[in-house]
Amino acid sequence: MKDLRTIHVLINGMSYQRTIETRMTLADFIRHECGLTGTHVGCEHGVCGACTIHLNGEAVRSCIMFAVQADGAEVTTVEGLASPDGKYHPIQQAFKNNNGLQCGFCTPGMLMTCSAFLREYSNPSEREVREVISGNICRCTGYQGIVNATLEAAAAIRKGGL
Amino acid sequence: MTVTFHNEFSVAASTEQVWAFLTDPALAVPCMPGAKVTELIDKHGFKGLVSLRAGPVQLQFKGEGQLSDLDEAVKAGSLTARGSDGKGRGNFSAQMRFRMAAIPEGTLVSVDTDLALSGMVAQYGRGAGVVREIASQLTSQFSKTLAEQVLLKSGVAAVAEEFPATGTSVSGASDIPSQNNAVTTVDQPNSINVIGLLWASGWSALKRSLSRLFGNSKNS
Amino acid sequence: MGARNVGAAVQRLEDDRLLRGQGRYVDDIHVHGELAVAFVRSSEAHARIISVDTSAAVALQGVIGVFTLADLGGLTLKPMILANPSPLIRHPITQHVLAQDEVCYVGQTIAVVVAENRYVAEDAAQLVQVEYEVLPAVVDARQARDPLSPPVHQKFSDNLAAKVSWKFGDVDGVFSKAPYVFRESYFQHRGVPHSMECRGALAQYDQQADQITLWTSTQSPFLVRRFIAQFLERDESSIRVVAPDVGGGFGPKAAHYPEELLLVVLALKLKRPVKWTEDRLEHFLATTQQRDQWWDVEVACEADGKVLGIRGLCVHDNGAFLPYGLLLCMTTVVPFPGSYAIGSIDITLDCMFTNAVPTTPIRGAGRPNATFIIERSMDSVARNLGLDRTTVRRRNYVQKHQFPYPTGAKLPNGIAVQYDSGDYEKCLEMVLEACDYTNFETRRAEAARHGKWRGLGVVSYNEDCGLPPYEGATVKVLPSGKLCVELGSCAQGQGLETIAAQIAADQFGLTVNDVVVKLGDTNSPALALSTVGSRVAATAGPSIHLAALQVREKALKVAASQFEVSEKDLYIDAGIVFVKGLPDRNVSLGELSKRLHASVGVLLPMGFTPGLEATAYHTPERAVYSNGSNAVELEVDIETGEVRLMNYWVAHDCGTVLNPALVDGQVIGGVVHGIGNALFEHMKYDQSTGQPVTTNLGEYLMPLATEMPKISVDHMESPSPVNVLGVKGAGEGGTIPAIACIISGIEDALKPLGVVIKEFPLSPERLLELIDEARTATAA
Amino acid sequence: MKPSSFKYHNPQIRSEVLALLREQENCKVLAGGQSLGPMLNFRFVMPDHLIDLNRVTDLDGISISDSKVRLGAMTRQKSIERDESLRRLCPIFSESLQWVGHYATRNRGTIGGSLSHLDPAAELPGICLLYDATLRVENASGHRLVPANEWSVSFMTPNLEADELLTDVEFSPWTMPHGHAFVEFSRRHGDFAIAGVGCLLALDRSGLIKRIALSVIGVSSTPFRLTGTENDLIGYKPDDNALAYIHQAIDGIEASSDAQTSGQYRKRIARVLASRALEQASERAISAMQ
Repeated sequence: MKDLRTIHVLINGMSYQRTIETRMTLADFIRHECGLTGTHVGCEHGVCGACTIHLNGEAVRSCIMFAVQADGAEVTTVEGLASPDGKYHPIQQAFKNNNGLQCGFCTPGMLMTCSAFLREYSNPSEREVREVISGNICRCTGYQGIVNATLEAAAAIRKGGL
Repeated sequence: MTVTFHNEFSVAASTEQVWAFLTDPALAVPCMPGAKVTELIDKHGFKGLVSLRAGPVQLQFKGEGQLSDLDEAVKAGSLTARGSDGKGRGNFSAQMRFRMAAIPEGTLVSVDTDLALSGMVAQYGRGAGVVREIASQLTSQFSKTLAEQVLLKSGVAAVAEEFPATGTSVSGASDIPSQNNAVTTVDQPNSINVIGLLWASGWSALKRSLSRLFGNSKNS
Repeated sequence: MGARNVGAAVQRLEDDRLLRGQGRYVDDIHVHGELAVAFVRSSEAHARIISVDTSAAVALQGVIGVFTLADLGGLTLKPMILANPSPLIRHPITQHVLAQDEVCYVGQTIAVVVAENRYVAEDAAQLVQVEYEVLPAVVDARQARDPLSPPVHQKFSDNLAAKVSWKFGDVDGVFSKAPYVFRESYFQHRGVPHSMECRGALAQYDQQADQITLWTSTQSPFLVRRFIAQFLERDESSIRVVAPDVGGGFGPKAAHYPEELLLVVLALKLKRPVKWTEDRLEHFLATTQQRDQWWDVEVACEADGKVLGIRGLCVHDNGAFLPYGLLLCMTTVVPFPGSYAIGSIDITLDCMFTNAVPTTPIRGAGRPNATFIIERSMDSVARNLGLDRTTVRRRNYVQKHQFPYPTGAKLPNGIAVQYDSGDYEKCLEMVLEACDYTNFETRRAEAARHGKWRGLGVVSYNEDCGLPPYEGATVKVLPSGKLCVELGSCAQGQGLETIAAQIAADQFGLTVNDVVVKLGDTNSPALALSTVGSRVAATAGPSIHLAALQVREKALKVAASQFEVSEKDLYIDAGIVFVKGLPDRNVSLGELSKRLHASVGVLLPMGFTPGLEATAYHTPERAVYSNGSNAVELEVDIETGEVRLMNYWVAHDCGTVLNPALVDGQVIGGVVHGIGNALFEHMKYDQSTGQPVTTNLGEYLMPLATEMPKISVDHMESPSPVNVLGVKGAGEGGTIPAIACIISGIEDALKPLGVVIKEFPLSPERLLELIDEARTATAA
Repeated sequence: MKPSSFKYHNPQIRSEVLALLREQENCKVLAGGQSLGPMLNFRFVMPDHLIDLNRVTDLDGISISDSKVRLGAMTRQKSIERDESLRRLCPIFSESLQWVGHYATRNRGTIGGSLSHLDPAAELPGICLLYDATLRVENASGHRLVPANEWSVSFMTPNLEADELLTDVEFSPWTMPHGHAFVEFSRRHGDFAIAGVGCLLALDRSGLIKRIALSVIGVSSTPFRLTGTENDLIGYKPDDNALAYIHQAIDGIEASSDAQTSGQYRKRIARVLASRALEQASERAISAMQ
């Protein structure tokens, strides 16, 4: 009595067609059906933000969405953030420059939240950056490196664009 | 999490009538909203079901109850019940001690309840408030229905009068201060044993308001 | 050839893979035929198990098996191995991998489901019917200590797990003579670890090779292997434990858990790989926590604030079992007297069982608790004698000229406690200058004019870290010319790969990008213990250095014989050995490595053993002592009880700084962890039923970016004489003083109201209660 | 923490939704899912049928016409937050949305979801109360209109039948010059409100209260409006006396306590927030008249 659906999702420009149970979360689909394990699952109740991805360009929590809801959608995960030639997205470079990560587990969610945000607001204040990442929990860094990195990335984007 | 509360209500019937009703699980249990007896083990022991909703959360507890310490002379006794959610989301155990006294209006029944919850249902801290609310709504509804049923059973037509419950507290970490909580903004319960209510008049008219108590809210 | 890497803010080797989503955490690893595991956990804090009915679960499609302890049988029937046994433990009790007949905390494992995927496994777990006889539960350690308390374990008549004592000096003499003795009672609560990656394990059994491989999210692969081998009565060589990328540790992942062990048991039983990925709810219910301590403390001092002695009793909530022995308790008492030259100490700690999740150390272990008591005591002395807080501290510091300073205490292993090096007063001066202490009162007055209650917190701490006895290291020059460092030690975000590469590269004039670092694998040639207690940089670090030196010496010897010169005439740069003054006479390390690997029929260079590699151990007898001072500036909204943190300053001394960027990261992250403990994180249990009532991240409040202040870190370097690098630990030094600092700042802000704070965490609601109490007290 | 199995439906048109609601037992409607998602993962909620509204075409959208604002139930919080004309007419919507969840959750969360989930601490139900909004509820055989002040039945329980769907919210913005304020207190940014107070306020030339609306969230088991108090305040100055009167009303609330926060504290905070809201709204009301 499994409720199965065949879905088709474009992830990082690659198309994935799978037949899955409709109760499968989008996060589990991305990680275990598509093997893109860069997207992490930290709380499964929509608080920690580790599972944040881009759904049709918007930052969303993939642990509280169902894969079937993404049928026909475009998804970007952390693996798709750098350009195809491997060049870092400015936010990745800025995280490296500012020690924006330690254990690296919250990092993909942070990167996806911040990259979506910077596309909408390229000149944020420190307060605005802190508010945006308040939906992503990091136990290692104390956030300071992440805030500095996001501000640096914003400046880089304003200068050079993406 | 434990909730303890006290409430009183009067029934326009003799203590004997109320006693006879209250100490017969087959009659008394269905007065609890959403409760029904599935099996009578003996005169005072039974198995049953209670289903209730707390906002969007729907639970069905399966369990058993036992009337004990029945003292017909002073019209006092207690009911012990425990059960667990069929889907493993938690357990409850309840101790209800009741006493009856003859008053001019008929019989005054006072009930002291200790309710303990465990498992997931007890582990949602923000739920502590609603557990108290629901528990007191249930007891108050129980007393109302019971009063009605006693009258229907004894063929007398009169109205039961509800006295406000006088004390409610949740102990321990969910440290809720005692406060008067005169229930209830609500008319009637939703998940309720139909058999228990078939005698009651205007069932269908009640339905809409019934369904609101624990809510069939579907959107999120 | 000077150090080019050590001391520089070298960028991390770890980052590239983590930034690209190429990290490899346990749940990212898949092996063919892998099955998913879910647990049936106790819903009761204390109960006797009457029956467990698994029939409905077994019948569910997609379920491979459902097991209770009885179903597993054999070796599995005995309790788990006790880590860190001690004669002080009165009841050395550990869990069974699955409960036998009694459950003693909500979340204890009762049965295990193995299924084709986690979804089905959870469906089945829901179908397992457990019938309990509920027993009285106790979750308050003070109540557990009451002779009339219900037992936490039915088999024990009392709940005292152990009594720990830390005593030296003439305590009674000092207290009888002291002109002033101040008494206070304190409550401390430290919460749940919450590494962002929960625990997880993947166990595989290769029947033909009779070889077990366990990938587990641990801080202690070697210890996990040791415990599994002992438990299963197997030879350690048949077990490989790997800690891949680990998403944060913070202490609890150093312990060995029933789930981890059970996975190996299941892999052996089913002959199929099994994986368990702990979810956040399980992390709340089953990953070891740190919780409550109640203290009664007396401080004896002179009129000038010179402290003569501290004595007191700590009632410590250890939870239902002792999986980790008394380490958490010991680290609560051993830090006394902290940064101060106090000659007489007498601390007793009663370690109580309670019907709550077992406790083990979390970032700082008991040190933040001890520091809270010591620093609150210093503030109490200042308050009661009307002295400045910094004056009292200056008067009591261990002075620079006193190092190495023996405190007078002896550790259980007989070694005398001796602070190695430092300049505690200098660190205070640094932080006071950073926070512009002298002008604070002007700022306070200015804020007051706008109706704001501003305060400044100032505290100091020191910390025993780099704990003995060893973490080994192997350094190799590969035939490719690349340098390879292999450690048994593992990392959870500290940047160990980077500092290992920095230390090794410096011996060969290489950069960190010329170094390959391998961590966290019991197949490593170098033995290791555990990444805890801020110890790896100070133990593995020197081992790496020693191994690199040996490799360097051998390279020079071989080159010297080749060029027929003395080693003194050689130098190494960029991985090439040169003859001084004759730059074209040179040989690369890769070339030397190839020769030392030789081949059949080709002889080794005369008189040399094969390979260009070495394994070395730095084996200190003593800990090293980091220290520092912190300050915070904050404002309290006395209408709501909200505390707004504005600026936080750290002066930190961890000896030689290997990489300032990484040390800053450790310290700042540690401070925020401490702020969480001080203001937000509270793991609440219902007192009557023992039910945990904050089991999601919406109700258990971890620090978020929006509430955190700007944190500035200054470094001071007092190299440790204990190791060749002069390095000390930095992983916990942010957390240890932070709680005391925040509380001291809040108390300072409310000084005009006479509020005294003796507890944390401090919720806004609780803070308002304290303000009300102080106001009624002054009114009366 | 994986959801139990259910039959998933993703209808394209409203009538299919209503038909499913009529035919199927134990349905749950999925809107933004930012509250329902976690409850499904925790298995607090275990529906037999999950009806996803995200592909229904005619439930979304903000329309503003002849002094009426209509918000489709599936309008995302993000859209409401950023809609320029709505911000001009009713800035309190985007202001209060700053307190709703987090950046990423507002991309999915909807107004219909907030109203139907009806968390006592939710902001949008409190704002709808301020505007005396009308909620349109449909089932397969028709529709009914529910005034905002009749929407909340009890804890997380809206005035909605098993076969009914909330389709849109309609209200009239205040046309007269007025001030607004939404103030909230929570432990951390984006947390469940311990208390929140919304205020709309219009003053006459002499600075007396011409019209006022006050709503309180987070304090009791449902959001509510201080209607009686409001009426009594008409014609008075928004000063300390008015405030004392509002505080009295707040003291009368039956506040809910939970593991974290006592009802007494919630009320205490609500008093403070009411003061701050009235002050800010007054200032804005005055400048609105200039």
